Amino acid sequence: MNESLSLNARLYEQVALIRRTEEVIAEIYPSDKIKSPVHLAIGQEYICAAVIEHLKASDYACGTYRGHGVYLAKGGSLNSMMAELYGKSTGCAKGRAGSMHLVESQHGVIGMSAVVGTGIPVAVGYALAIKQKKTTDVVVVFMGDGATEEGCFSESINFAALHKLPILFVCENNQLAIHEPIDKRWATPHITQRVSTYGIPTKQFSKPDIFAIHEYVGEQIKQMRQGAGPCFIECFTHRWSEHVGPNEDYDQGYRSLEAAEPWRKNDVLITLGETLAPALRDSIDTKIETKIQEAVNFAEQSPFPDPKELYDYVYAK
Amino acid sequence: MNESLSLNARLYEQVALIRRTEEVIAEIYPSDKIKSPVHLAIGQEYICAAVIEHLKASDYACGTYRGHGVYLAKGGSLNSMMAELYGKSTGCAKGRAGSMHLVESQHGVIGMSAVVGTGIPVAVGYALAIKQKKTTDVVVVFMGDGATEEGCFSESINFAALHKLPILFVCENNQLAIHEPIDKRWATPHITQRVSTYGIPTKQFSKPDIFAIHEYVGEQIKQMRQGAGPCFIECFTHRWSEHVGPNEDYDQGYRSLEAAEPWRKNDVLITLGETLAPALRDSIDTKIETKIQEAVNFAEQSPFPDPKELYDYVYAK
Amino acid sequence: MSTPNSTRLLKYYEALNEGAAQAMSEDHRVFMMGLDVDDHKGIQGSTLGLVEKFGAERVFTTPLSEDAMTGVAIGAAMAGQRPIHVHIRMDFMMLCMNQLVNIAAKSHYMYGGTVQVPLVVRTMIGKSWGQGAQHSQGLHAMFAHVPGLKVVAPSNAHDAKGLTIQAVRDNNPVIIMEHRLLYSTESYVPEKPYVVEFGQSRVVEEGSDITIVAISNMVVEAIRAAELLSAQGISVEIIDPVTISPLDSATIEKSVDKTGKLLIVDNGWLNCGISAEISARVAESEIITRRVQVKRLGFAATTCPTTPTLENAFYPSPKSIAMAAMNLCNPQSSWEPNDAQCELAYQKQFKGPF
Amino acid sequence: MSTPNSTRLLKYYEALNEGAAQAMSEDHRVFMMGLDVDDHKGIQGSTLGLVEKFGAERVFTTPLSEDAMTGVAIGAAMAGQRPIHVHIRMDFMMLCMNQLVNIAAKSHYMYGGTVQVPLVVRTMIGKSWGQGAQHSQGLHAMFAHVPGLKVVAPSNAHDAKGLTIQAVRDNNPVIIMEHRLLYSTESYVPEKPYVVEFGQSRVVEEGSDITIVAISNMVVEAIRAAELLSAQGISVEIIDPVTISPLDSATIEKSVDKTGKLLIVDNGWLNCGISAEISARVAESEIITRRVQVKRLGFAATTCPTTPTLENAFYPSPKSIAMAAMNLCNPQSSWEPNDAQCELAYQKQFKGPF
Ligand SMILES: Cc1ncc(C[n+]2csc(CCOP(=O)(O)OP(=O)(O)O)c2C)c(N)n1
Ligand SMILES: Cc1ncc(C[n+]2csc(CCOP(=O)(O)OP(=O)(O)O)c2C)c(N)n1
Ligand SMILES: [Mg+2]
Ligand SMILES: [Mg+2]
Repeated sequence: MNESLSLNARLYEQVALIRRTEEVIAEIYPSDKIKSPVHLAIGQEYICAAVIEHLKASDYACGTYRGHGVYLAKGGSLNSMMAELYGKSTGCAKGRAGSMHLVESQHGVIGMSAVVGTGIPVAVGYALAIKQKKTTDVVVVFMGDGATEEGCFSESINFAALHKLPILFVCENNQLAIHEPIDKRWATPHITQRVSTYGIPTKQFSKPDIFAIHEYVGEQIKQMRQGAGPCFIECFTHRWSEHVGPNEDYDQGYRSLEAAEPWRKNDVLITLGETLAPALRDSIDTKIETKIQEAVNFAEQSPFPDPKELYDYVYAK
Repeated sequence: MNESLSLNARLYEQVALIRRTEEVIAEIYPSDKIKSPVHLAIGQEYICAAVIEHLKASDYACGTYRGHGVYLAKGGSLNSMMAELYGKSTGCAKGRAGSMHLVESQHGVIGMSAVVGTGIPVAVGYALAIKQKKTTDVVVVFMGDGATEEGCFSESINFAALHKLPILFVCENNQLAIHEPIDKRWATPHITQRVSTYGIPTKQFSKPDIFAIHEYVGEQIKQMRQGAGPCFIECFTHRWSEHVGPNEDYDQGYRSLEAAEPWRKNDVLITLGETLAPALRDSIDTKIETKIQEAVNFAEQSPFPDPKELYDYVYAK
Repeated sequence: MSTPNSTRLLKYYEALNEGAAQAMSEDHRVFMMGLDVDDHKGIQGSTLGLVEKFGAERVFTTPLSEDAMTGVAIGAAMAGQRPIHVHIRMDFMMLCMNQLVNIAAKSHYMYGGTVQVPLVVRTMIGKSWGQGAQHSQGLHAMFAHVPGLKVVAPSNAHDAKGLTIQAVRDNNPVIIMEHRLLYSTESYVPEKPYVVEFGQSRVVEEGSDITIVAISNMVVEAIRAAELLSAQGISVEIIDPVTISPLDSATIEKSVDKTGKLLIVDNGWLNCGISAEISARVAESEIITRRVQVKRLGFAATTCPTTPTLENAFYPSPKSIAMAAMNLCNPQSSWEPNDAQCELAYQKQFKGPF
Repeated sequence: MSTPNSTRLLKYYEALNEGAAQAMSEDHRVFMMGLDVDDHKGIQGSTLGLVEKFGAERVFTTPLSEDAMTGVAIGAAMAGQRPIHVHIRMDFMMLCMNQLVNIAAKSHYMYGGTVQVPLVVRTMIGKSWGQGAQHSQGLHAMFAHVPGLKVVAPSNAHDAKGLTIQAVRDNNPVIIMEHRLLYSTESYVPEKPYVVEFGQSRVVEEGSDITIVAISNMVVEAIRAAELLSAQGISVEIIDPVTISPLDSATIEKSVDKTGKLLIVDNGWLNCGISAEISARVAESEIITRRVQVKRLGFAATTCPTTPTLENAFYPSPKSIAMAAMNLCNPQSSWEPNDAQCELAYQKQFKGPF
């Protein structure tokens, strides 16, 4: 993240980097070079970009199997991520994780999990460790709407609120779990209200307003660093791609392109880009393309792990 | 339950039967004849008495390891329960369950579990079956305050509300889980408010008002039988005995007798008994003593299971 | 399978689907629940069309709440219904352990025979295309460890249907462990409802030199290995236990008494696995009169890695099976089948990633 | 245990307590959490006084949320702390399986060695006085099945302390399986911190006629059985694996190579249990040169009943162990120890119900 840029430019840079990276992943995907299920977050990137903009290097962020954006926004190396998707030994997990379990400990990227909801309490554990170590770091944990249905979500919120832990819970509510709409899963849409009964600040964002999210989160994280305890936000959003894989799937019948239109028309990449001077925007775009191309080259040229390494890392020494 | 009695007398009879049964269990306990951990609900009986008074034989009730009261109120045989505590083959589970896993299918007593919270979704499953069978039966499931901390509580409420299942959730909030006070476990005391965000009727009873509980539940169950969906009530209450075992334990330092006084002074057994004509009350009391003595005799005289039966009931035929 | 009198070829997922459909047609108490059972992909086709046929009351998705939903299925089963609860991966069943182990497995016994839990749990093992650590586990041993649960593992379409129907009819909790890579495999499947009985190991191929017991899709790999070995003059008897628990070990013991050599190939880890159990049964056998040589193969004792080079080394393959068998039969041999011969069955059929 | 140079007798629960206290003193990152660790009973004494000594920040109870609390402990461990998470019964760990199996066991591997999970989970097996189906399970096999987890089972006070300290120092998730009936047993326990190394089986008693491998409190029962057998002229070698996983089977194999007879007595079910694993290792042993007779004892293949008559038949006892051993050594023998000789150790010491 380039600190000399304006906020708009910094946010744009982040959203654009994530968007373009995932688009390139989708392009490469049919070649079968990426032998990993990929869950793209195209259209949703503005949330992690807005939130993570407030984090220091020593803070933590945890995403899900749909975690490319969180990984990149938190400062994870694009080269290592791309190599990981390719299953190469230069990957962030040396080829053992693929796209679903990204990690980069040096940059505070908490290891992500492909079992829905499991990352939530783990992230709370990081927040507990911060409290015990008495630093001012914070943790942000991202989750889908589906993840909030898992019991561990309620358990985690309660514990974090009880111990006033420095953690921000971010629910990216795209109204879908795979192909199942939210009204087949939630008795009511009142999750934000529900979480507020734990006595913590909460806020719902029903529009893709990156600045509103950015502002609210900034204030909350500042207070969190001073011991205010956890916070929860729910951001309505829209997933452009199929649940897993490189394509769009509005033709599959379980959702309509019409319903998607308000979201697609208000694509943050575009609305945010329009606030920048064209020259600045172009230079950012160009830099991003170069960076992504380098990462692809890096991944392609890196070696696969040697089968002899199979038994490495079963136990830590 | 004697239908010819007045409501007050019926409720008194139920509360007194449960109270006296548990007191007798406590008396016998030091003899080691009851080789089962017993969790007494002395002081809390009025809740299940008030609620279950509305249930028909074909309705269901599920308690916990602290379930003598639920079992008896729902019509479970006292003889079978006492024999079960003694580990006898005439017990309601033929000696395989002890006090913690009471069951009596003929009377709609759902099998109880000693793993906190696990009975909640199981009871919801009964309610789902009722809906599928299209009968007007209902289910009541009892749980402690501690059980609401388990993820399956939130999961169960959501599912029951989503499918409008005929189930009443009753939280007996005695502010304790074993010896741990509620403020070490709950971030806030707003559980009733939280559950109402699932879009179902809820009510909190902060006093031991058996008639208030009885009235509210009656109205709710009536609507439930007509398809209104689930309901949740939270009843503050007080556990007179130690968590497990026959004794009181105010001398153990984790709670005070002073704090207990308001509860013990307003003992429903006494306040309710005072509303009855002394002669009626005496006749109920006498009948209860006889019944309990018969059950103890039955238990004492029943045989233990033959060791050869060990392998019976591993698999259903 | 046991000479099915059918000439109709069906895919494994079609057979699962037909088994469920017939079970639901023949008993109105049967219903199906689970994440995504009613969407347009229908659990890789295995539930497709069921919601149209039986309605949303009997075929419905659930919230992401595996723990409570398992309890709900158990409660419904206790109340007289016959639920089929579907999980798209076995790994996610770790969220259901409390209900399955502490309630489903124990209720009939703990409640003195007064309660039954006729619950079916369908669950799938994933493999390949980077499914990795959390989408690949074969955890049948954990369930087989617990009295009161039954565990079956169809290795072909015929068994997929027959075991499904038997599982629904059984009055106990039954876990059906399916395998993603078997979904597109075909076998002869009768159209009428039929059952594959539990607790009967099947001799898939008769042979005299060595017994190979293989679990789930490892049956397919073992058949390929047996082809390779046959070319080397080694006659393999392949046994598919079909039911992991309760296990019919007598069939295995009889075979081992004949061959004197046993290779067990599991679709899971070895440590405290079903391969250990089979080995232990053989060691305690009252049928076997001779000294037996035993060897186990299964998942490497590591977490499953995503990258192909490591993943290939993680799983048993026709090659590693054949070589292990050869080593038991002829320890001096340095035979190694060539790679072209060893191409895995699934590599032709399965296109990932899920 | 290995001739501990101490003359101080300590009870098992005191040793657990001292081990935790010393581990916490020597490393400020160590903390303890779990239901009731800070109450006046202190997990049967094993955590008593720790909250006074180390404060409520480092010793605290939790909500009844085993699943999330396990995740929290894992996260804290990943972030550099060293949690000890306590469960009063192993049965309740079924609620933690997802976090333990899918996260704790896999993280170091799945994240390519960049993350460590130095988590200790203390858990207790219950027995007797009607604890029954859900307060009695020994589920170590499930954990041993999963690469990445370590499982240890102290059978005496000396090991209780040494394994606790080693578990805290280890950089992996370690499950310490304790036994309620061992809590009041005493052994010599050095005052200074010391470790019992993982992965080393211990020869508890040397003998020549038969090897008995016993797990957890079954070591105590096996010692009593060996006394009975010794009076019959049978010399028993007793081995306590100490570490269930990773298992040191070489020590067992060497003993079996000497005795030719192996009786494995587990504190859990047989099917896919550690007893099966030990038997399988022996069958595949490269150390053993002779034919071996093997027999397993453990929980009956039922749910644990509460009533004493059935419960007695559910568990292995000195009597059933001695008779099984005799049967291996001398199949013709009809010897049966008399009941007075067979009184169980715990019957003298343990007063229930919890
Ligand atoms: C515990 C568990 N159950 C089911 C699945 C299968 N699954 C993978 S992603 C997913 C949907 C999750 O939806 P949500 O949390 O809203 O996240 P989104 O994919 O929409 O970002 C499901 C059900 C899983 N991975 N883990
Ligand atoms: C899952 C689980 N965790 C822990 C325990 C140990 N335990 C038994 S009762 C109990 C307290 C439960 O408190 P609450 O739900 O309020 O019920 P109460 O005993 O007060 O009636 C605990 C923690 C258990 N039995 N099951
Ligand atoms: Mg979603
Ligand atoms: Mg309570």
